[in-house]
Amino acid sequence: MNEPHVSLPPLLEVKDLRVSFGGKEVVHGVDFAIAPGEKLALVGESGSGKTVTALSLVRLVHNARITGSAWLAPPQAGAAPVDLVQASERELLGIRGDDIAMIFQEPMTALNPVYTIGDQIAEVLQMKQGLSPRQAWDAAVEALAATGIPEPARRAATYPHQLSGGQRQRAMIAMALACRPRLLLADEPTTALDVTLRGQILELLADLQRQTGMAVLLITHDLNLVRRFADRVAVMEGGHLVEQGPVGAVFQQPQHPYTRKLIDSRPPRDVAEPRAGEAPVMQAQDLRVSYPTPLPGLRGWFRKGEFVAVHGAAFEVPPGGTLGIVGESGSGKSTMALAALGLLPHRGALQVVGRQWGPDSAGNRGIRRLVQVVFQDPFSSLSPRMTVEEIVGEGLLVHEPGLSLAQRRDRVIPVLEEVGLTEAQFPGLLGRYPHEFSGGQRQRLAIARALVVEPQVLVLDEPTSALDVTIQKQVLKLLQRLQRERGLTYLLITHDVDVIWAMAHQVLVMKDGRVVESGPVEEVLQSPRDPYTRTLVAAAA
Amino acid sequence: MPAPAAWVHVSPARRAWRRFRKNRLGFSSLVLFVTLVVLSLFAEVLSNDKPLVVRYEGRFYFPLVHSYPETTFGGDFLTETDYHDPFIRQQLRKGNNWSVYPPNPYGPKTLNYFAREPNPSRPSRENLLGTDDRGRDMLAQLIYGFRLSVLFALALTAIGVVIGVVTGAIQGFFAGKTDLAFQRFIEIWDSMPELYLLIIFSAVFAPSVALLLILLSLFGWVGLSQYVRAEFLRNRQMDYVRAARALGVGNGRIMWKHILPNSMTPVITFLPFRMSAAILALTSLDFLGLGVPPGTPSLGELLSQGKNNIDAWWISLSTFAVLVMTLLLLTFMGDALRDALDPRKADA
Amino acid sequence: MAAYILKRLLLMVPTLLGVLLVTFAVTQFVPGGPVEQYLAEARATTGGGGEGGGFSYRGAQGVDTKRLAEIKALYGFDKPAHERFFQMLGQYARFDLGRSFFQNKDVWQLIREKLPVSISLGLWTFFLSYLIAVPLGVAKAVRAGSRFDLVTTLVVLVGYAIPGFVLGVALLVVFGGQLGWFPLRGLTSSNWEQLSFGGKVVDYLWHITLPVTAMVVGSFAVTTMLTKNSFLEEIRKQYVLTARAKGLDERRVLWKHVFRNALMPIIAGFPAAFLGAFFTGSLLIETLFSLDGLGLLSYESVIRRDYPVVLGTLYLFTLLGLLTKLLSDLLYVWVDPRVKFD
Amino acid sequence: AHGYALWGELKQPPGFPHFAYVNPQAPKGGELRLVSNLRYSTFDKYNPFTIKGSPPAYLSGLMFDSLLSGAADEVGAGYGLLAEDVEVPPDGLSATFRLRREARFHNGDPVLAADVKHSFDTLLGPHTSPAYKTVLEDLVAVEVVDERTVRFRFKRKNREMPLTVGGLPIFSRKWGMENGKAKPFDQVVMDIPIGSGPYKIGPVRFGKDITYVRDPNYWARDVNVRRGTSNFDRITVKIYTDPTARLEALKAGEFDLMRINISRDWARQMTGRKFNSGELVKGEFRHRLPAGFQSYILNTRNPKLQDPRVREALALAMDFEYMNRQLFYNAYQRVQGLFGNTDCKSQGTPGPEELALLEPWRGKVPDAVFGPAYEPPRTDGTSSLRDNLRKAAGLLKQAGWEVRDGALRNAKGESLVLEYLDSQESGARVMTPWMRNLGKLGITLNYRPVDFALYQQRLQKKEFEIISLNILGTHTPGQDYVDLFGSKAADVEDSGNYTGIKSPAVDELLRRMTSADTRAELLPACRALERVVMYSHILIPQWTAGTHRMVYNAWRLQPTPAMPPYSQGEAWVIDTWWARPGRAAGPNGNPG
Ligand SMILES: Nc1ncnc2c1ncn2[C@@H]1O[C@H](COP(=O)(O)OP(=O)(O)OP(=O)(O)O)[C@@H](O)[C@H]1O
Ligand SMILES: Nc1ncnc2c1ncn2[C@@H]1O[C@H](COP(=O)(O)OP(=O)(O)OP(=O)(O)O)[C@@H](O)[C@H]1O
Ligand SMILES: [Mg+2]
Ligand SMILES: [Mg+2]
Repeated sequence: MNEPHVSLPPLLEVKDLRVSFGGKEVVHGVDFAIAPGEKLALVGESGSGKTVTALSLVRLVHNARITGSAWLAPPQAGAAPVDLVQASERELLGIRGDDIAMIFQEPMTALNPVYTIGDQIAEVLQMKQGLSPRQAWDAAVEALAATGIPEPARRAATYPHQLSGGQRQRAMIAMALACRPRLLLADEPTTALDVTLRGQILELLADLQRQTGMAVLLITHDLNLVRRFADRVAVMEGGHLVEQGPVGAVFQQPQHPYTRKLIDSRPPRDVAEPRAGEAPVMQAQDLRVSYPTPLPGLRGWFRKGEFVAVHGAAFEVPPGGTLGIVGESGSGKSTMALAALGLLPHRGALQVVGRQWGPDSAGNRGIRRLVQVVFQDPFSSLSPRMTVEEIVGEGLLVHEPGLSLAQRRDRVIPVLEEVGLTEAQFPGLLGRYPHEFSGGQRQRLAIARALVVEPQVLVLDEPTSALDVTIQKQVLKLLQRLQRERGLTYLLITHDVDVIWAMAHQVLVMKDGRVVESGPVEEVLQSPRDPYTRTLVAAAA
Repeated sequence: MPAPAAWVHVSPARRAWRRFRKNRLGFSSLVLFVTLVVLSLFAEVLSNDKPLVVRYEGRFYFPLVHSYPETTFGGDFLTETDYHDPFIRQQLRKGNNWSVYPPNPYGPKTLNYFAREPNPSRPSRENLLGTDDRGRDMLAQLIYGFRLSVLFALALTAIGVVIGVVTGAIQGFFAGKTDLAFQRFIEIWDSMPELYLLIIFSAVFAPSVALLLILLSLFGWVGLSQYVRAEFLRNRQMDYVRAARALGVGNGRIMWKHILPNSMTPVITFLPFRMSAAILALTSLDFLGLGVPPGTPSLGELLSQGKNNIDAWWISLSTFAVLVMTLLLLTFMGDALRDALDPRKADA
Repeated sequence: MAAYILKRLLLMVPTLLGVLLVTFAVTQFVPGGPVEQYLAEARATTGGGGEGGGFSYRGAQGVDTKRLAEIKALYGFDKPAHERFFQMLGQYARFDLGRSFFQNKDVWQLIREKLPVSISLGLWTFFLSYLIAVPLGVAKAVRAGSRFDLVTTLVVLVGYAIPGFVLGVALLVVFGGQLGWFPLRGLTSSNWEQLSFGGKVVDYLWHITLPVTAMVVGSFAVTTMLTKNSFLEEIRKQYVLTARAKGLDERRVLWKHVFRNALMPIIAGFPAAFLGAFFTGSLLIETLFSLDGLGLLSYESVIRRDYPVVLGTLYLFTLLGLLTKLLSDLLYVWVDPRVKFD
Repeated sequence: AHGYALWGELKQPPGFPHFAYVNPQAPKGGELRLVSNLRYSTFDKYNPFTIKGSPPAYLSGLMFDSLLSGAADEVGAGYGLLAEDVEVPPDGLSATFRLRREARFHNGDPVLAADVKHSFDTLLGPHTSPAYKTVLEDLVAVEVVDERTVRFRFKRKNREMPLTVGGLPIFSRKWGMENGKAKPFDQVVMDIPIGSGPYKIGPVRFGKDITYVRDPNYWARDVNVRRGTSNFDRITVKIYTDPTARLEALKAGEFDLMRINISRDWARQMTGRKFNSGELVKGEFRHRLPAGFQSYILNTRNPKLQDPRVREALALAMDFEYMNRQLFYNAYQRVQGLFGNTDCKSQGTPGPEELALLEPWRGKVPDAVFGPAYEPPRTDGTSSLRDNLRKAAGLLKQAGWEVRDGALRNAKGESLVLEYLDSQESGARVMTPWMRNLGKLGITLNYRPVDFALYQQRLQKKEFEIISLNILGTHTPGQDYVDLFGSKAADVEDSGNYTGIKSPAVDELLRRMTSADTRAELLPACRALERVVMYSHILIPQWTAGTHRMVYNAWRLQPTPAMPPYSQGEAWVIDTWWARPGRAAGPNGNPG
C-alpha cells in the first residue's frame, strides 16, 4: 500500500510509530515516508492522532511514550541518518528548527505571551542564521509581510494577545519558515485564514519549496487545500493510517470507507426560515470598537493610541436566524463578536434580546445565559485546571444552581455526545483536562459548553475550523437542528464559504474593520458586489 | 466498547489524590507527618511523669485519668502526687506495689529535680536527650513542643493563607480602583509599628496562645497577599477568564475556580515556610511577655535556649533536627501537592 | 502609563499621612513613653549581684514632679498630641526628620551613619541570595524529582531551618573564636586607614564573610523553591514546545522564554526583599557581629521609645517602600504585557 | 584635715605615703584592653553628664578628678585629691575644701574654686541627669571663698554630704567654651572634656573603640592617693554588642580583662586554648562589699499576701540549695538579711541595745525578733524540702488555707494564685523550681514577663504581687531605708516601699537609724530593723556572690598581691595593676 512514490531516497521515513499516553495508545503504528521537496498531506478525523504523530517526530509531546522509528536523512549525503525517536536531546536540538520546523495548531497558546511576535521570529533568525539583532528584526518584519499581515512593522512590535486569530497563525508560520527547514510540519496552518490568504500562504510555501527543496507534512481538514497543494495524501483514522497515495488517485478512487466519507462530505444547506416579523434578537447600530495601542516614544507615556478594529458596523439578527460573518483575517470579526458579547467596551448602540449591554458585567448575568459563545481559539479559552465535566457543567452550575451533581452530569453527557465526544471513545472523558484532547476535540468541548445552557443566541467564532469534514457535518447538523427546534439565533464567523452556505440566512462581509457588504446569503454569495466578496466566492468555488 | 465504569466516576479531587499518592516521597512525608502529629496528640501517654497504672496496697490506680492526692500513697500533701518524688517512688515499690510508667517518664513541666549535673544536663540514661536549662526532659519538651508548635503553626498558616489569598485575589482580580485603594490600605497597615501594638496588647491581656494567634494573624497575611495579587493580575487577562465571563460565571467563581487554581504556585511554595516561620514566631515575642505562656513547651523556646546555651549542643541539635524534619516533610508534601494540582503531570 | 504613575505618586501623600497618623496614634497608647524610659534608665544600673535579680535598686532616687515636668518639656511632651503631630508633619514635609530623644544626633545623621553597615549586609545578602537562588531554582525545576532536586532541597531547607542567629553564633564561635580565621566584629580592621586600596577590599570582604554567610544561608530557600515551582508551572506550557521546536537550546528556552513568564512571583517578593535587605537589616546578626546598622537602630529606638527615630525612619522607609512597590508594579507590566491595572 | 571620714576616724595618717594596697614602684607602660560593659551598643558623645546620648565606658573615672578620693580598703572615708584640706564644722551644715596649688587641668590651667563651683552649678543645671539633683538634694549653695577655697552649704546635718560632694567630678570652665562663650551644656557633646584626671582621650574609632592614654605629666602622679595607680600607658575599651561574641573575643585574647556576671558562663564557658596555656586566668576575688539584699518582694498591699504565715510558707517552698546546685553552679550564697557583709548585720540573739529598741514593741512585732537572728530555710543538713513543705502546709492551714479539689483554698473557696512579674523571659528558668514546690502546696504561681517599660510602670504603681529586686547594700544605711520600709513611702507612688510595709515599730527604728550620731547608735538600730523586717517575711532573700569573678590575661597583666576588700573589681585592676614587661606586646596582635 505504501510503495515509494518518488524514486528519491526519502527525507523522512516513519516506521511503526506508536504513541501512548499513560498506557493508552493513541497512535497505533504509523508508516509513511516523505521525499525531499514532497508535500504530503495528512488528513483524518479529528482526534485521529495527526498532531500527536507530527509532534512525536520532534519529540515534543509531554508524558508520552513513543516507539517505532523515524529516520531523518542527513543534510549532506554520506552522513548517517538519524532516528528521531531514539535521538538524544542534544541531537534533536540541532534538528529542531534547522531541519524540521513546526507550525502549531493553536497559535495563541503556542506563542510566548510575553514577547512580541517580532522578537520571537527574530530570535530564530539570530540563532540559526547568525543575523545581528537589527537585521533579524528587519528580516522578521519582512517575513511577516510575506504572510500578508498588513502593517507588518507595527504588528511585529505587538504581543500575541493583541493579534487576531489569523494574524497569530501567520506569525507562527513566519516563525517556522524563518529558519528555512528541510521539513515543515504544518499542523492546520490555515484554519484561521480566509481563502485568499490561504492561497497566499500556499504560494509562500511553494516558493520556499522551489528555493530550498523543503518538504512539507501538511495536516489539514481542508480537502480543497489538499487538492490544490499536496502531492500525496495520507488518511488517518483512530490512530491508524488507513490510506496513503497520490492526491489524484486517492481523491478519485478512495479505497477506505472513511476516505470516501471524507471526500463526499460537504455540509448540506438545511436552514429553517427565521421567524420573521419578530423583533431582532441582536441589533447593532454604528458599532465602533477600538483597542488602546502604545504610541512610540515619549508621547506614549502620556497618551495611548487607539486602533479602531471595528468602524460603524450595523447588523440585525432576527430570532431563529443566522448571521454569517465573513471577512479578511484581522478585519475585526472576532472583535465585533466580543463586543456583541459585552466583553469589550464599545461605542454605538448594541442591543441583545432587547436589552442594552451595561458597562458592568455583573448586571448582565441574566443576558449571559441567553447569549453564549464559542471562541476562536478553544484551547486558551478552556481553564487548564478544570476537567471536562467542570468546564461543560459550569454554565449549568451558574445558571441553574438548583441541579444536583448527578442531574448536571445527565445534562452534560448528552451534549458531549452530540458534538461527538463519548465516554466510549474517551474513557474517563468527564475527568479529563483540556490539554489531553486534540484541537478539534477542544473545539467541540467549547461548543458543548455553550450549548449546554440552552442559550437563545450563540456567537460562533470559527466553530468548525479545527474539525474534519465529517465531524463538521455532524456539528453543523446539530446546530441546524437546534435552530429548527428551539429557534436559536446564530452569529457565525467563519472563513469557510461552505459553512456560510450551509448555515446562514444573512451574510455580512468585513474588511478592515468595516462592513463592506451585507444581505441575504443567496444574494451575496451568488452576485457579490464588493470586489473582496467576489474573490472570496471565486476562491471557494 | 464498554465504558470502564471505574473511569467515569473519578472526580478531579480523586485524580489529584491519585497523583499525590504517586509521588512516593510526598506521600510518605504525609504519612509520616500525620503519624507524628497524631502521636503527639497522644503525648500524654507517651511521655508523662504520671504512671499509666499503679498497684498500691492491693488496689489499682490510673493517675493519667484521675488525680490522686499524695496522701493516697501515704504521703503528706493533699495535692496531686508527684510520682517522681523519691518518697513516693519508695512507697510504690514497697511490698507488692508496682507501677507502670510511660515510655518516657517525664511530662512537659516535670523537673528532673534530682539530676546529677547542673541544668542543662547532657543526655543520660535518665534523660535520653538531656535536659534543658530548667532541668526539664528534652525528649518530653520536644514531643509536647512539636505538638503545640505544629498545631499553632497550622492554625496560623491556615488563617494567614485564607486572608492572604482572599485579599490578594480581590486586588488582583478587580485591579483598578479596588487595587489602588486596597494597596494603600495594606501599605498603611503593614507599616504599623507592630511591636508597639503588641506591647499595648500585652499590657491589657495576659499571654495566651489564642491571643498570640490573633495578633500574629493580623499581620501575617500581607506578604502572601502580594504574591497572589501578582498572579491574579496576570491571570485575570487570560482567555479562559474571558470565556467564563461570557458564560455568565460570577466574579467569585471565576476567582475561585478559574484563576486561583492557576495562581497557586506561591501559595503552595510558601506553605512550609510559613509553617516554620510560625513555629519560630511562637517565641519571637517572648521578650515582650507575649510569647506562649512561660513554661509552655515550644520548639521556638527550645531554640532560643539553644542559643543561650551553645555548649549544650543537645538542646539546639535535637530541636534543630525536629525543625528540619518538619520543614522537609512539609516541603515534600508541598511538592507533591503542587504536582497533584498540575493536571499536566501524568497521572495514570 | 504616565497617568497611572502620576496617580500612584500623588497617592503616596495620603498614604504617608495615614502611616504617620496611625503610628503616631499608636505611640500615644504605648505604655512607658520616653519620659518613663528615661527615668527607668536613670534608675536602673547594670552589673550587680547575681542572676534573676530583676533590676537593681540604688537607694531612693525618686524624681519630683517639677523635675518630671522639666523632662517632659525636654521631650516636647508638654504640648498636646495634635500639636505635636502637625509640627511633625510640617517637618517631614521639608524632609526634616527631627532629632533623636536619646542620642545627640538628628535622625538623618543617624541613618546616614548606619547605612554603610546595612548596605554592606543588605547588598551582599540580596545579590547573593538571588544569584544563587534563581539559577538553583531553575536547575531544580528542570531536574524536578531527580536526586539532585532532592539533595538541594535538603540542603536549602536545612539552611533555612537554622535560625540566622544560631548559625551566626555557630560561625562566630567556630570560625571567629576557635579557629580565629575571621574577625569577630565590625566592618573593617582598626588599621583600615593605613591599608592600600586592595588591602581595604580584602579587609572588608574578610570582615563581612561571616555575617553575610549567616544571613544568606537562610535566605535563599524561599526564592529557590518559588523559582522552582514557578518554573514548573510554566515549563509544561505550549509556548515552551514552540520554543523548543524552534531549535533553541535548553538555556535559551529556560532563561529567555520560561524565565520571563515565571518572573511574576519572583518580582512580587522583590519590594519586601529589597527593603528588608537594605533598610531593615538584621538585628540579631548586627548585634552578634557588633555591626552598627539600621536593624539595631530601629530595634533600639523602638524599645527605648525614641519616637523621632521611630517615626523618622518609618517615614523614610515607607517612602522608599512605596517607591519600590510602584517600581515592582511597573515591572509586572514590563514583564508581562497582559497585566493591566485598570 | 587631710580627709573626711563618716564616723570621724581615718585609717591613714596625714601625709601617708601611699595606700597600702598599691605598689608604689609599679612600672608604668603597656596597654590594658577592656570590653565595654555598657548596656547600649555605641557611644556618641564625650560628655558623660548630659541626658541625651551615651558616653564611652570608663570615661568619667579616668578623665576627671574629684575633691576627695576614696580608699578601696576603707569604707566611708575620703582623702584629699584635688583638695589638700577639708573642714567640716561640728554642726555639719557645711564643708570647706582647700584646693592644691599644683592641681592642673589637661589644658594646663590650675584647678580653682571657680571651676569647682562651675562644675556643681552645671551638674545641678537643667541639662544633666536628675540623679545629680537627687543626691545633692541637701546642698544649698557652693561658695567661692577665695581663689582656691570653696565652701558647700547644706540644708541640714547629713554626714554623707561632704563625701558626696567630694566624690563628684570637677571639670574646667573652659570645657564647652566656643570663641570665649560657653555653650549650653547640652550642646557640649563632642568637645573633649577638660578634666584633671590621669588619662586623656587617645585614638577613637567612633562607636567601636576608644583608647585612653595616660597623661605623663599628670599633676597628681606623686600625690599619695594616686601613687602607684594608673600604671597603664593606654587603656583601650572595645565595644562588642553581643554577649556570645564578647565571650568568644575574650577566648580569642581580644581583651586583657573581663568580668563575668553569669555563673553558667563562669562554670562552663571559660575553656579553650588560652585557658589551657595559662594565658587567660580565672580569678575569683573575695570582697567585703555589702551584700545588699536581692530578694523576692512580696507586695503586702495584696490581700492574699497580708498574712505573714502565708508569706512564710512561700519562703519555705523556695529551695535555694537546689537552685544553687542545679542552676548556679554553686556560685552563690544565700542572702541572710538586709545588711550582709557589713557591721550592721544582726547576729545571734539581740544584744541589750537592740533589746532596748525592740522591747517597747513587743507584741506588735513578730515574737521571733527576740530570738536568734533570722536565717532563711534550708534544705540541706537537718531539714529537707519535704520537711519545709510540711511546715509550710501547717502554716497555711493555720492561716485558713487548705487543699481542696487540688488547689489551696480559703474558707471562701478562693484558690491561692499568685503572679510573679518580670521584665525578662530568662527569669523563668530560675522561677521554675519554686513554682514546682509551691504547686505541691496547692499554690499556683504564674510567671508573667512583660516589656521593660510596662514593668516599670507596674512597679511604680505597685501593681504586682511578687517581683524580684536587687537592692544594693551599703555600709552606712540611712535615708534610703526610710524610702524602702517607711510607712509614709508605702503610700507614695514611685517610692521604694514595694512591700507596702507600714509598721510604727519599723518607722521608729528607721528614725533612730537616720538620726544616729555615732556608730554605736546606728548599729543596734540597723540590727533591730533587720530582725523586724526579716521576720515580717515581706522579703524572701535570694542569693549573692561574695566574689568578683574576673578573667584576666596573666601574660600581659601583673596583679597586685591582694585585692582591697572594698574594691569594685575592675577598678582595682585599672587602678593598681600594671603591664607585665617583656610579654606586654603579646603574641596576639589580632586586629579587631
Ligand atoms: N496529553 C494527552 N493525554 C491523553 N490523551 C491525549 C493527549 N493529547 C492527545 N490525546 C489524545 O490523542 C488523540 C490524538 O490527538 P491529536 O491531537 O493527535 O488529534 P488530531 O488528529 O490532531 O485531531 P484534531 O484534528 O482534532 O486536531 C486524541 O484522541 C486525544 O484525545
Ligand atoms: N488586544 C488588542 N490590541 C490591539 N489590537 C488588537 C487587539 N486584538 C485585536 N487587535 C487587532 O484588531 C484587528 C481585528 O482583530 P480581530 O481579532 O477582530 O480579527 P478577526 O476578524 O477575527 O480576524 P481572524 O479572522 O484572523 O480571526 C486586528 O488587526 C488585530 O490586530
Ligand atoms: Mg490536531
Ligand atoms: Mg478572529
